Amino acid sequence: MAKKMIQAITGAEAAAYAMKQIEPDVVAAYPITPQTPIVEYYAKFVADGLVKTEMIPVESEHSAMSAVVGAAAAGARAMTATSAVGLALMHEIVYIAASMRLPVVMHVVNRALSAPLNIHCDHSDAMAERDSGWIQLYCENAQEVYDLTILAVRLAEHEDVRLPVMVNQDGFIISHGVEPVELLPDEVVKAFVGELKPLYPLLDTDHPVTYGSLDLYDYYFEHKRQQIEAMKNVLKVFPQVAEEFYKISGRKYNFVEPYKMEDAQYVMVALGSTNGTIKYVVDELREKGHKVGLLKIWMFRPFPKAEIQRWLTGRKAVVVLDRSVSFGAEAPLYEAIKSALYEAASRPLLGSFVYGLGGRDINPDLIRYAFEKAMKHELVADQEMYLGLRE
Amino acid sequence: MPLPIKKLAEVFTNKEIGITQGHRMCPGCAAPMVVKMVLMTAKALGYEPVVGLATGCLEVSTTVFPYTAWSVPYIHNAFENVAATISGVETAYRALKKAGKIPADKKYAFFAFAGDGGTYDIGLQSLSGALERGHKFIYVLYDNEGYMNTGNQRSGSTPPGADTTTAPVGKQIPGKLQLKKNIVEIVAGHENVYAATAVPAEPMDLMSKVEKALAFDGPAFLAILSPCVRFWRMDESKSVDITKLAVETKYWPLYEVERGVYRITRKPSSFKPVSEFVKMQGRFRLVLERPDADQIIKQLQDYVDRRWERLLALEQATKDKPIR
Amino acid sequence: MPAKYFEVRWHSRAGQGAKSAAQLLAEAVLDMGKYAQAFPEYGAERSGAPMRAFNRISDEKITVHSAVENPDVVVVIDDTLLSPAVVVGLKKEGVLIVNTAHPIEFVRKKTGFEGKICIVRATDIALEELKRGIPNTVMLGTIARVTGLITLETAAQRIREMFERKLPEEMIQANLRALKRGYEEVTCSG
Amino acid sequence: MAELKGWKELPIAGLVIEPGTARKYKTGDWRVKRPVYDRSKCIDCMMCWFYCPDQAIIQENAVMKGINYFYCKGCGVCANVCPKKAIEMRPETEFITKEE
Repeated sequence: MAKKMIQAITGAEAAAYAMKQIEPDVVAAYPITPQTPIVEYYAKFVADGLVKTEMIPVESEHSAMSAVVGAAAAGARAMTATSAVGLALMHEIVYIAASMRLPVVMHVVNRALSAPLNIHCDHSDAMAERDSGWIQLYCENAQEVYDLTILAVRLAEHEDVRLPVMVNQDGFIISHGVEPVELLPDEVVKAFVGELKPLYPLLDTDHPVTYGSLDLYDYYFEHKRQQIEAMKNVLKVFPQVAEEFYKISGRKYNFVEPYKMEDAQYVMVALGSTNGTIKYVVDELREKGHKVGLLKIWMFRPFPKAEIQRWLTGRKAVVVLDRSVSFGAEAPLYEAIKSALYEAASRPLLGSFVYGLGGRDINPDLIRYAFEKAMKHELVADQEMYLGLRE
Repeated sequence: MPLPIKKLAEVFTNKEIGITQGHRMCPGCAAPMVVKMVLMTAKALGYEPVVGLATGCLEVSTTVFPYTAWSVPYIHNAFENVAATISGVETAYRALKKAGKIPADKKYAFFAFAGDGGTYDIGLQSLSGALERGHKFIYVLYDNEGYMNTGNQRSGSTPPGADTTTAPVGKQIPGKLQLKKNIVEIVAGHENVYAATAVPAEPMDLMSKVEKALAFDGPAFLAILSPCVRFWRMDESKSVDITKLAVETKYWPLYEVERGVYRITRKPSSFKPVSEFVKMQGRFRLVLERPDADQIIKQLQDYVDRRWERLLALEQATKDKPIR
Repeated sequence: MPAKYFEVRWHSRAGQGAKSAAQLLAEAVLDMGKYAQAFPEYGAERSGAPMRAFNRISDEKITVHSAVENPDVVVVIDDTLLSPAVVVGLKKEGVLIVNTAHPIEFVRKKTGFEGKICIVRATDIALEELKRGIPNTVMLGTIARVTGLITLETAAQRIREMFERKLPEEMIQANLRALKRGYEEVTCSG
Repeated sequence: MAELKGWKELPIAGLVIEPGTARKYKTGDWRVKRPVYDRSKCIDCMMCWFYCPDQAIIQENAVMKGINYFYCKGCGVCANVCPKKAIEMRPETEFITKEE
């Protein structure tokens, strides 16, 4: 393993730095708070000649994703980044990128959707794309942003997958917060990601292909079935790629990160930066003798159902924290966890807490409160509760 | 200068044009003629065309899975983003060329084809962005003056008086009231561009503009009048003739704007009244039956007259004064 | 499909009016106090391309919204479309109705259909009566005669109501004559 | 739909990886009027070939060889652009029995 290089950087800089080392052929992006620093850093790398990437300073997120689709279909390694309403503006093409099986990697700096206008973190932007056919990874900190971006390239481009990946980081909390990040040497990253092997590139004029045909009731369904299969393959491929990444970095990734789970009876499940805060509370409660634990979700799409079942079956209670809502239905992560536990031999008591919308702070007191509700068995499976909300 | 038609026939005896038979456009549709003329010009000059298409008639009718009527690389992404998509393709080309990953000797030509809906309306932003960024691509608008793919709805290009399903000729309102957008001037306003109009009935003019577009160091735009025989409600064998009439009536003047310099490429010695163009098409039938039909036609005549005078003046004023 | 449904498949070219013809039949059936559906096929085809439309008819309320696969009747509006493909799925005891000036043997040879075939010179009749080669009203008369789904009177009433505000009286009369001739001038095998 | 391929056999993403497969698709059965070509009047100007939207004119080195009825939709553009009136449009029904 190469010698360690640790730098104090923001999540946005970690994202841009990983991109710099990956050095995609094309980056098309439009600035939007809080994603803007990623684009700014990258534009500077390009301007300074530190990367050979061609950057397309598009006029909207819609065109960002459209250009990325064009570039990736042409045979280039292409990346982009966005947030919130920018992602929502891309929505149509987000689906197209996945359905064309283009191995694009995109940073999503999570931010609340309008209205009212809000620039702070929640997961409603990414959750609105959860059925788009993209792989979704959620990062707890800047280190994970850096690592998972590099890992995402290999996952996306794997021949059994060929699907785009969204690497999510919490807006401002991670994107603008400075933390130490251990960086890998350029050549190690370059060797890890390797060269893109384009499949059916448009620029191969000797083998002309047609992208984006009209696909009616006699074939469309079959093409969707292929996408379903590719998503299933992610469950096989991800551990292999994670293992290879471990070899170069010493850092282990999986679908989920169990924290003090061995004998835990009361378990919290969450996405993103809140997991770090939960770890702090778990430590604190453990010191007081409570058997609590955390199951951090790294991969939300495809949803690692078997892993969830393995870790949660037989626990006394499971508390699911969602930083987004599904109006008129259960919150997305909770719904998925609840559904996964339907077949469990021994189902835990379940509780759903929505928190942090529009950047509302989530602190250890609130997490402790949620754990206490679980430990007092005051959870009602069909009753959504809210952390940090004024009644 | 473009090859004469007989010479083109020789060149393409055993050579792929790029669009093939077996597409499902209406009989007599002008759009496939336009595509043929554009791609033949590029190929005859040794270019390798790569084609992007906006959603529309041409798109759905040429690529019904598992069939494709394209024998050149082709991508359709969505309705409103063909310019952004082809800018991604073109940028990928530059990046990969720089990296030595594609043969250096290949001459690529990047085309974006779109109808008027995908250009004047929903695709305008994407087009403007790609023009401003200066990608080297050729945008070919096949203008059939409405959303014909979905059954004749009004677009920003539909002329006043035309009967469409979303601006129908009713008892109160005589169809579409507004004039067309001047898309060529909108494009020309991006300054570092080559923009031109053309018609299938003037193939040498059309193909020489394709040649100029290919040679132009920056984005190029061709606005080609492309009749929809079905919803213009006209004889399907007359789709070429009517575009000649469009030029002769000043309805579709032939000109080009190169970095702000205007040049009229066809100046007929005498003009026909615009009513001749209008009366050839059933889409104007209902408006022509109205008591105020003469007035509506007169307004259109005044407009095309003034626009022609203005074009002459612009040609004079911008001579040898490229804006960039 | 359950036997309680009677199903019709129309073959024509996009733009020839099979969609309207199917709708006209459905409306006439409704006038008879029965239930009916009419639905066309939507594809990428342009004017002139072969296309299909369908009817489902019943004495009871129809809840099924699936495709018609085994029609009782196939109607071919343009004889240049005749091929074995038009009779795919047509029930053996079903009927093939064709607008053609050719004899029944010609239709049988072109389609290979061994069941009942009915022919009518609908385009010629339309040209004679309406001065336009639009065969829909003639075909409606033929269908009334061959299937008994609707009576000539109901069909006539439907045509009158449909055209009343759009066409002058003499054109309505011409349409009614076309309808009647479609009823009378059909020739069937066996 | 037995002849249609299953999902494992199809290329991914709805791509058509073979160029010009539409050539297998017959559009000639759309035709209600048939262009009939008279060689004796033809001057091989290639206008019909140039304008035919369906590429249904067969030519070799700028010599007119006939009409490809597998594709011809019968629009009549060829007859209309022909300067020598060497192509005549006739009702398709005239030919329906002759091909037997």
